[in-house]
Amino acid sequence: MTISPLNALLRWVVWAALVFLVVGPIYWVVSASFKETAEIIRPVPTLWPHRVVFENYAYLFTSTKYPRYLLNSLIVAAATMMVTTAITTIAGYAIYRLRVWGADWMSRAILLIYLAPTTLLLVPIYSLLAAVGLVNTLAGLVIVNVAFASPFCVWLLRGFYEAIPISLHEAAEVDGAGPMTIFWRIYLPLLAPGIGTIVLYAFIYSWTEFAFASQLIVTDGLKTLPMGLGALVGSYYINWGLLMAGASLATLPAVLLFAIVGRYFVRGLTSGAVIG
Amino acid sequence: MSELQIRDVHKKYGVLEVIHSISLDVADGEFIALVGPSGCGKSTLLRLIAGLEEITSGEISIGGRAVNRLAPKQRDIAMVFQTYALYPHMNVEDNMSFSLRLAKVGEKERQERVGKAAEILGLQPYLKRYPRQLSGGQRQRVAMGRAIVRDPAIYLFDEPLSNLDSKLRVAMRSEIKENHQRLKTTTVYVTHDQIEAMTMADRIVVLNGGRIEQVGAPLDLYDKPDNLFVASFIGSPAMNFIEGTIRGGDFLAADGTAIPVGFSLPGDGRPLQLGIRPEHLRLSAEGIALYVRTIEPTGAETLIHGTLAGVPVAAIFRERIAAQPGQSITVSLDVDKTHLFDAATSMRI
Amino acid sequence: MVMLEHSGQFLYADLVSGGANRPIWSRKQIEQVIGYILVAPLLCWMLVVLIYPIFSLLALSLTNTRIIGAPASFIAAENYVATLQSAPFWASVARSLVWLLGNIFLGTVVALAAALLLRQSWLLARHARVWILLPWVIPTVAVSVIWQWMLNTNYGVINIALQHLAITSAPLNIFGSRQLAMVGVIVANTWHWFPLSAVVMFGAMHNIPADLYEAAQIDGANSWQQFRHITLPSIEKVLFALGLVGGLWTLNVFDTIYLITRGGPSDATQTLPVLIYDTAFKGQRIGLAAAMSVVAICLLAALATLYARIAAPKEE
Amino acid sequence: MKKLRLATAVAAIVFSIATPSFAQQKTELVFWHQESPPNRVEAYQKLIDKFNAANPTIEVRQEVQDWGTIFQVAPAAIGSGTGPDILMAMPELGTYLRATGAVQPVSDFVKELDGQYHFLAAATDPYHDGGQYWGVPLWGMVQLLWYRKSAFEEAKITKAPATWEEVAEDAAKLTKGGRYGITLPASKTTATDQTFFSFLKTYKGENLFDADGKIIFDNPNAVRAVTTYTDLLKYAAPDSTNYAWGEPEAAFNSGAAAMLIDKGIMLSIFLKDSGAPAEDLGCAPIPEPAEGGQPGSHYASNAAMILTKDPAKQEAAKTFIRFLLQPDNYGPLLNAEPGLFLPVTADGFKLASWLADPALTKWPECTALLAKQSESGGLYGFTGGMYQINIGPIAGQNIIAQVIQKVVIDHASPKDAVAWGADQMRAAIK
Repeated sequence: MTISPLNALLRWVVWAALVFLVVGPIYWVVSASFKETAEIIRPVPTLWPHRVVFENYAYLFTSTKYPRYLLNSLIVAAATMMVTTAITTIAGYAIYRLRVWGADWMSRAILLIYLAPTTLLLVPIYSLLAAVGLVNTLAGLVIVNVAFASPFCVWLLRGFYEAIPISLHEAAEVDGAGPMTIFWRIYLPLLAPGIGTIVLYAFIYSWTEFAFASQLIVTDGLKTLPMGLGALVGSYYINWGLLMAGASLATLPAVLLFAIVGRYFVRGLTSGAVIG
Repeated sequence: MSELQIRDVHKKYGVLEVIHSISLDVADGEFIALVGPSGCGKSTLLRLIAGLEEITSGEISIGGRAVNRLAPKQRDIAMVFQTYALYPHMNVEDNMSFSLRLAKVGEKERQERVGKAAEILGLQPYLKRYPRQLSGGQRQRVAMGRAIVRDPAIYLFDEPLSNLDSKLRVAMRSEIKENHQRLKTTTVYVTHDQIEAMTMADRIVVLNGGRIEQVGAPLDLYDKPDNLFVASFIGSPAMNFIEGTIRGGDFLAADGTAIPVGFSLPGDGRPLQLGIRPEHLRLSAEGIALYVRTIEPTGAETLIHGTLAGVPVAAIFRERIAAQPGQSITVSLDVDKTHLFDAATSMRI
Repeated sequence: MVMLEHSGQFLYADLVSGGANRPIWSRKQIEQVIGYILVAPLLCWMLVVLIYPIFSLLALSLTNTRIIGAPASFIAAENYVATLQSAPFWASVARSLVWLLGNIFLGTVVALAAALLLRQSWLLARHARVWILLPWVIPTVAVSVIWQWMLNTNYGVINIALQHLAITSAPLNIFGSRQLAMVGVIVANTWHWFPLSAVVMFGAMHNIPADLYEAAQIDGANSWQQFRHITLPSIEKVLFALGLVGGLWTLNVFDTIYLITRGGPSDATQTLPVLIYDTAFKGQRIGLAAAMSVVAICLLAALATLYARIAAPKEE
Repeated sequence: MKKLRLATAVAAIVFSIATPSFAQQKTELVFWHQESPPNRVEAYQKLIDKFNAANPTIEVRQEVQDWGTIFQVAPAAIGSGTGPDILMAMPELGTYLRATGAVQPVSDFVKELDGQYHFLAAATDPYHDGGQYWGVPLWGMVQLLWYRKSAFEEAKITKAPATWEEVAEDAAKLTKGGRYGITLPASKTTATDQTFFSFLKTYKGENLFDADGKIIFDNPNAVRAVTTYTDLLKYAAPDSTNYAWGEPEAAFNSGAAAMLIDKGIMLSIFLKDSGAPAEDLGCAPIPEPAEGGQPGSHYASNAAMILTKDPAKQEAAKTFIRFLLQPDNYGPLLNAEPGLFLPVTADGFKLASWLADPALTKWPECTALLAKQSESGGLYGFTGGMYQINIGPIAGQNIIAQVIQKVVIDHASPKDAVAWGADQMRAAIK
């Protein structure tokens, strides 16, 4: 295939547009976080900081509990990720491979959960967690995040399970393995890309979650990053520089995580999963 | 003792009955082939024996022990799958020793048994390789090796050669047979390829529509098929059939051609099928006309497709044939090699 | 117990061996039991954290609760009558539909285009498969800050760029005008979510055998025809599933809209979730908001069913 | 009950054995406020540390909440027993929380402090209902008209406008070359509610309710106020309809707008955010209509509400509040955000510890103006000594702001918009 110069130009233009669309806004915020406030709100914007300042970050770290929020977010996201992965992987095994009675019904019903608007469940879920003393705890937040992240993960897992030939299961049975041994020794290793995908999905879900965190957590020391960022949009006044630094920092860890394992996520989404 | 007994086994999926009352005895050390067209229930029967499916009624026993409700792993069997079902994340050695590890066989014994099986199958150089690094034939050997290390009461093969190219298939065929002769383990072998069944099995079970049509040694089935189905299924090219009736000493075909068969039967006049294998037609100066459509010389013999007595037939001759498509030759039937079936019951007469 | 030492599977062996030949339960039954044990954590989780609250929402909707914890009494279907007769409720249902269609349209177009780009095989495309997901990993709060910031009339970079390029003469008052505000939040939401759809679509396209395209090229199909007759039909199922799940997600989006416009200006972006939130916490009518929620769930279910009926790809 | 008590006693004993002896009688107090900007949190923490050091038997802990979610978080937290012992509330939040039954009356305490420091009536009134005080005001916030002197000079305007008519004239002159004459929020937010209320008050339309609690918002004064406000928006940035807190200030500080109606927070942020010299910032009282007006501004006092039912904790809470109002501490408390938080006592305005802040000493006349404007301030729902427990849903739904939006976005006439708003208010309190 040869590409005509016109097509080559077009290709570059389209790619430039995509890069601009994806990275542009992020660059804009990150670069603003290194500007002085007066420069940020200047009517004629500057493409890069005229004077690079770190005061916004310094202020963020010395005067807010951002490091604490970061830690809380990491704890909640990691716990959500682990629990979600564990319960959806084993449930997927029961539904898609052991074909428990009602499996079809279950796999469909689980997605119907998305019918229920999350905002409406704020009140009843709060009451429920309050009754067992789990409001204002990170554990409570994990419980809610797992519940909301799981349905999509189960759905994602379907393709991965179905991509594993049933004959492997049968061969293992003949070889003398029981259902649990087969799960551990055959499915788990083969599901690795799928599990990688749901691990990241659950992590990102929890990382970006805002509505329940702001309802369930009241203690400053237990807040997560989105809440901390939300709080920077303060009362009667917004410190733009601080807000930009806060937004950049809320983005950074997820970006780093993605830089390291992102390609597994994408590979998982593209190879095993034939969703439908 | 590892004989296999199947008593009046039924299998239903809901209302759909796929196995109708099958009974079969397989002796210790015997090599049995299950053949039949696709959908005949041969694979299902194998899976019932393996315990991968549960029988609806009846009884299966292995080595005198009823295994109806036992899980596959408790039945002391090994199975080779059509797709080989090698564990992609394990190397050859791990694949072969997986069952031993599950059975808590010690490391030393494991290595010994895997080593022995690998030696038999010529797999030693590949023990550390992963399935994706192997050729089709090598994978097939690993699948066999996995079965061999188990030293089970019964081997079950589910069309193990159908994914190989024809040359390899022939080679593997003799290898499996060789192994069986060495190990003398009871074997049930499913295939849709009757040549495979003929060449390998001690006895063949022909299945059709979930029923056993005939059980017997390969040549018995070939020489004395019980019914039209078996007659047409066994043998390649398939047996030729001519519809007609017996009139005196001749077989009167539907188009009026009289074919001398040299015997007469009582109850003349009922509709029959005359069966004759392609190699049992002979060239003769006088006889019945065979209108030639195509000629396929293979060197050793000549295969002719044509029309005889108004029906399409195949014929194999040792001789080279000079005739051209569109011409006719005259043939006669090897009268002691003809088969007669009742057209109504399709049973052998 | 003979099997025990052999298999090392306690549960399994216990269930099976009422004497080696007379097991109590068959293999299938044991699998069922184990299966249910495995699926139980997820099901219980869903039941307790999601299903039960939905039912308590139902109970709440039959009371005149205004504030959590304040005394309230049973008023039967009054809240439902009020909901069904409420003009703002139906207006926000209509806005939710606009929001949904806008997101599905824009999201699908952008994601499809991006997915087609990702399918190219050169270096940039291969790397893009990862970094394209960046907008998705950013917390919604940050997304709202970014877009509010960029679309601001005074110092927003987009408005300034538009004026510099002489596309508009005056700054576009995006979040201050009725029509543009909806467009603005749809753009922001699309930016946040399109990467996930794009990668999923790319995955579906990735699995299309190359020889299909080769055959089509030999048959003389141009790029558009190849897209129309090979790519689209091949990813039809994925598009359908994305439409269903993505649609439900989109309809229930609350934070993006609320953080950017709070449902404004006036009520221009007050979709159902925003209205329900406002009614519950701003208007202090939790009971009424619960009734609205229940009605909303019914509407959503009806919509999803309708969609499944109409848009489901035919199974061969 | 007996069993429960026994269990409690056992638990108490176990607890007291398990904890180090010095902590034995410590009363823990959880203090909630919604002043989330880090500088404010820091200032509070300093005071709290000082208090905790001085009072070894009490341990105060601050927990910062968010104004955006406090209406949903507070009742839920109170209902589940995870709520605070002291909560900083605005009057509307106060009425809202009283419905949960958790708010404790503090009449005697308010009287005691009043005798000592002399509260402004505007500060205490919004917490006075049914013969009881329900909160102790700690600071107030009031608005002024702020302007950029350089812009005025450039447009050859020599004095700050005193009437709304003059504001309109000046705004027209100032609007040119990418600069707007004024910046006003017109979003569906509290920012608009409060800014507009200053107009409403000067037009004598501040009473939303009559003495019987009926809505009387649809009156000619309110229509005039809406007309003025929406007319002025013509000289404001078009996206004012999305301005909440922060944006008007940013527009003013960036030089994109020449006038601003805002709280005293300008004193803390102007220098840093605008990069302009202190002389550039001018301030004036909230203008009045040329005819038939009165001085006025939005004035909101924030009060500490005691939510604990435990008498020991209530006592401890009072000790803490007393501490905050002591002259040494009151200045630093207010200067958590200099200019924004104003004293609520007559004595407070003379307090050296308050006036000493550099942000205030730079603009002494503005500081004095803030104090003066506080006297004529008021708050919707709480004007003329009224206490409307129903104000919560009206404030919560920003109905006043919605009236402005009706005119600006939906092009309704001010009269229709006001009538619509009155209907909404009636529906909200039904």
